[in-house]
Amino acid sequence: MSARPSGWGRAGPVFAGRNILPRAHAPLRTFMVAMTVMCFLAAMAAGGMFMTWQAIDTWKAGVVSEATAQILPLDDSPEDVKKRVDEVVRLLRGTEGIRSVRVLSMKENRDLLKPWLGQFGLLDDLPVPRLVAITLDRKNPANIEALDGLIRVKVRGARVDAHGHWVLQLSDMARTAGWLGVAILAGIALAAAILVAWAARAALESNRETIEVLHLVGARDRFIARQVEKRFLRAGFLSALAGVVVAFLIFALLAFIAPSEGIREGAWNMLFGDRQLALRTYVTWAVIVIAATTISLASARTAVIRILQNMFRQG
Amino acid sequence: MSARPSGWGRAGPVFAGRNILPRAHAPLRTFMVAMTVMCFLAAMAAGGMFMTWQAIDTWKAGVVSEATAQILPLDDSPEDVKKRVDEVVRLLRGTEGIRSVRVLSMKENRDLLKPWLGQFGLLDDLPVPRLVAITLDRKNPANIEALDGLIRVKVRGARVDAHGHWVLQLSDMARTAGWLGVAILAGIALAAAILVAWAARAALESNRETIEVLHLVGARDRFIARQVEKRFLRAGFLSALAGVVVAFLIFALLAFIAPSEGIREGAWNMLFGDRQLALRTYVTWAVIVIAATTISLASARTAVIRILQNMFRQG
Amino acid sequence: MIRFENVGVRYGNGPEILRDISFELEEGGFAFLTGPSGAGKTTLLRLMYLGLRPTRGLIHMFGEDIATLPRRRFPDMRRRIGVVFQDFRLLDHLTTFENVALPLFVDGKRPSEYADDVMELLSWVGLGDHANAYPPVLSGGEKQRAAIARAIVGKPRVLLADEPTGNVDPALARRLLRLFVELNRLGTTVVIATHDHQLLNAAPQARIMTIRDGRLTMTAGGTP
Amino acid sequence: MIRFENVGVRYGNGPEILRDISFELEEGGFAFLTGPSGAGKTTLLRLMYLGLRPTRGLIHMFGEDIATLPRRRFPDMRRRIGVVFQDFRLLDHLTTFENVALPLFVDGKRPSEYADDVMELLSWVGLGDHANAYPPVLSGGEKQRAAIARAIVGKPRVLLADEPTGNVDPALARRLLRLFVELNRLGTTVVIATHDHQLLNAAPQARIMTIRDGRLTMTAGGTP
Ligand SMILES: Nc1ncnc2c1ncn2[C@@H]1O[C@H](COP(=O)(O)OP(=O)(O)OP(=O)(O)O)[C@@H](O)[C@H]1O
Ligand SMILES: Nc1ncnc2c1ncn2[C@@H]1O[C@H](COP(=O)(O)OP(=O)(O)OP(=O)(O)O)[C@@H](O)[C@H]1O
Ligand SMILES: [Mg+2]
Ligand SMILES: [Mg+2]
Repeated sequence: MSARPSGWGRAGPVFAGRNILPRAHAPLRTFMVAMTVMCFLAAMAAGGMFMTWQAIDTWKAGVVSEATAQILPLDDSPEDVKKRVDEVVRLLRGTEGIRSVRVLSMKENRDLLKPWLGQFGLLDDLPVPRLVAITLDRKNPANIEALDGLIRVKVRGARVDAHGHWVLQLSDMARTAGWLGVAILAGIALAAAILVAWAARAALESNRETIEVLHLVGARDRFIARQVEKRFLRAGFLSALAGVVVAFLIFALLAFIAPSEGIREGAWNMLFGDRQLALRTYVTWAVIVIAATTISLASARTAVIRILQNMFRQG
Repeated sequence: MSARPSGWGRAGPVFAGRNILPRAHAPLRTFMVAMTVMCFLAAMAAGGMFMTWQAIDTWKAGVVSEATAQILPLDDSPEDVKKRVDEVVRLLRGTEGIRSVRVLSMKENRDLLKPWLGQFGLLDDLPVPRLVAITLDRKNPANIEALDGLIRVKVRGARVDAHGHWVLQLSDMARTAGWLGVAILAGIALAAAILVAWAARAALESNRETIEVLHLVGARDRFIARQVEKRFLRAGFLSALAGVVVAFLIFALLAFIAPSEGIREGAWNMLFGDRQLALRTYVTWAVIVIAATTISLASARTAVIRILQNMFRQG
Repeated sequence: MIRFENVGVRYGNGPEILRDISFELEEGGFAFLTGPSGAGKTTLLRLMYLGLRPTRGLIHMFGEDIATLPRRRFPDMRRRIGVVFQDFRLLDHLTTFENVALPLFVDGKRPSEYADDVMELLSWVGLGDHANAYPPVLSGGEKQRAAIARAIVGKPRVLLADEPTGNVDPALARRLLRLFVELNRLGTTVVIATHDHQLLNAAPQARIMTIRDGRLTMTAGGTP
Repeated sequence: MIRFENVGVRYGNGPEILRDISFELEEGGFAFLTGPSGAGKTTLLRLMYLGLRPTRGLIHMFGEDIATLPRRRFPDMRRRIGVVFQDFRLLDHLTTFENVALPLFVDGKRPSEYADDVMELLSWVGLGDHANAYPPVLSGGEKQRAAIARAIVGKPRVLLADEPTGNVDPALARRLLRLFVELNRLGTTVVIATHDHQLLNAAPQARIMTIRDGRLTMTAGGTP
């Protein structure tokens, strides 16, 4: 009458796997699905947070690694200005820690000033300073202040500026985004913890009958607790791992086929690229799996102890 | 021997609530917790998405609603320039759709130009244009092009610019953030759907014995399905609602005590402020509750039909 | 009323539990079903209450072939059959009263209509004091009596009872048998699977069906 | 061996099921426990297997007062007591073999040590062919025999059997009773709760304890 297949066909009279809790029944499977889904969400949130952080870092690094040299027109003839510009470029090229130097064309200069000076024909006549865009070597950037001192001395009317103003603003933004990511991750982790603890407890509750019978035939509490732990360790760990692996696969897919170059690169760096970034990702994911498994184990263990202690008190 | 309290004390011989599935047992409670947690996450994701969208909109609107009037120094004396600036301000103040007009001080002017013109004492001497910051009325902004034409004609060497360049960039960013929010929401919704469907199925599976007995004493499939639906409609709806209410409370708390003014305002607008925004939020949340309940109902219904059809086939 | 023709049953790929069972039980008949433990008594009863389809053979009940009966007709058929299961099959989350009233409840009757009848029946089987108790706190014999009460509360046209007195004392067993005999006198066809030889002796008019090695033999017996 | 002194039991706020129960059962004794359904036989057995604490009174088993026994000593005590539950309490997800071997398994013994013993016992109770079957597919009598096998497989010093022959035919019941008598001869104290008067007659040396209205009376009987 039961849906269970008729019990013939098992080979030997042994305890399969030597674990005497039911292998898989609906509540345990629900627990496993909950573990998978919640660990998946947590792993996605952590990965997304890291990718956002990294995007901000990249942007920040881009801004930080840029500087500008300005050469004032003073009262020189255009040719003299050009000479001074060439001199600055020569000096910059000879400095360590600078990756590239580029003289902005007159048009670029004008475009940059347009928001403030307007699209007047006048700009052509105004003595605007010439700008040189400098890209620093990110790993070993040149010291901007020293450079500024040098250039000031060597070339009349020239100086070097870092984009310090922007960096400050971006740091603020990055900090906000960072905290937001942590908050999201914390929220999901909390939700996951509640759900997983509950599901583990429920899965165990539905084994109450089995636990009672084990107790009645003389099993020690330690033995029963060990059986429960074995079952939940295995079921919980594998399910949590499955969730994280799915998240990994999705990010891996993003690393290859995301439409945006930035996302592709971010996912790639997070998973396979920069050793430190990848390590951080994998450690966090491992922590998620371990934490989820631990929570479910602890929840199941507490439940089994409560069942054992409340058993046979009265009625 | 069972933990169930001894069965004395119920008053009358009636079917409590006239629903003959167990009121609350572990798998059903797990289903309810799953509904609550997942609907909470989905509601938080939706709310967060709306708040982000709104923040971007506000920012965008801020940029859109700003414009600048420039008055070139030409060859006038400082007094003449001042007169022309006053004339522009007078004209602007007389225009509908402009909320405020502010003449930037010389220092502000210089600060704005600094990144390009450097911190040279020279700026004092350079004939830089005077800037007037214009804030448009968001609801009914003035037509910038018409204004530009007017000002050009009325005041020598003056013009008005919108910050069109930024708007384009921001639109891109907003679109990206929008899609990201939708993707996150979709991911959480999918995870929620899987988990909730599974939990409903499992909760029903654990009622298999009850369903079999009901069938055996002559209950029609329709009757059993209705009992199941009643139970899951109630349990699922209330749990989903609880999750959304918790999300509401968190956003309401944010609206009052968030440390950032922007978040406070965003949460306030989303919940109680702008009628259209609030409507969008509540409709989305209602959709979450309805969708979750529907999914769990459908899942339970499918499961009950499968149980009924597979019953008593053979052995 | 109930007619088996060459019915055979095997579970999965196991041996044939019932082989070539053929018999007919007239309307209003009373039969005991005996045989050693594991002979197939419960299996035979399951065939009769549509709990199992035979591997082969024909089963007619109420003039219909139940092997070809569509599923949607099952509830109607079931409402004419009362069953006492060997393992009781009470619902743990319902009170004894609710368990016993279940067939009436699923039939759409209102508690106010049947409350008195159910309480009277509960008193008759000695469960008057336990109407509000849940099955997990009932004694073995009390559960069995609740199962019996549930089976007969709807005044079924066929009553199938599987070992209905295994957990009660002889005096109570005779009292319960009287209930079955009374029901039979009102027209219900009764089949009782039992090991209790004293019960067999207490209803001498009944036919006795014996299963042994998968085959059924039947004493002539007399209808009342 | 087992000594009750003024033991009383009530469930929750219900009436007192057992009142002032006092008796002593010597080591190696054999007793039947009878009484009408719902009298409190199962309740009395639960007291003996530590399944229920008495509301009042003293219970000594193996020379210890079990009312004050700390929880952690329960498993040791339980391993010396074999119980056949009225509702069997087999684990549905284990095979019959595994169910029967459970007491040995939780005792830390290895399957290779006990496999032969368990199979022999299963054959003795007629379940040799069903060692690999799961309880849900066993017949009522087969489940009962599996429960009996599980209770005696550990050669307990006390055997408590609650209605152990309610679902088997008289011949098999006598065979199972022989098993209990044999065990008793080897030194096990046996208490069997039953309604089966034929079983009572089949073991004339046993003492008979009768519960009625919460009170216990005991025939003298002779130890074997
Ligand atoms: N679902 C099933 N799958 C496989 N075998 C089964 C199933 N149900 C019963 N059996 C087997 O069929 C045989 C007959 O079982 P059945 O329950 O009909 O016996 P029974 O005559 O009622 O015995 P008892 O008097 O012990 O209740 C038994 O050997 C049993 O193991
Ligand atoms: N957990 C419980 N809570 C409340 N009442 C209970 C509980 N268990 C048993 N009872 C009641 O106690 C009384 C004695 O029950 P018990 O099971 O001991 O009877 P019994 O002698 O074994 O009967 P039977 O022969 O029918 O098995 C019964 O009336 C029963 O309803
Ligand atoms: Mg049977
Ligand atoms: Mg009992």
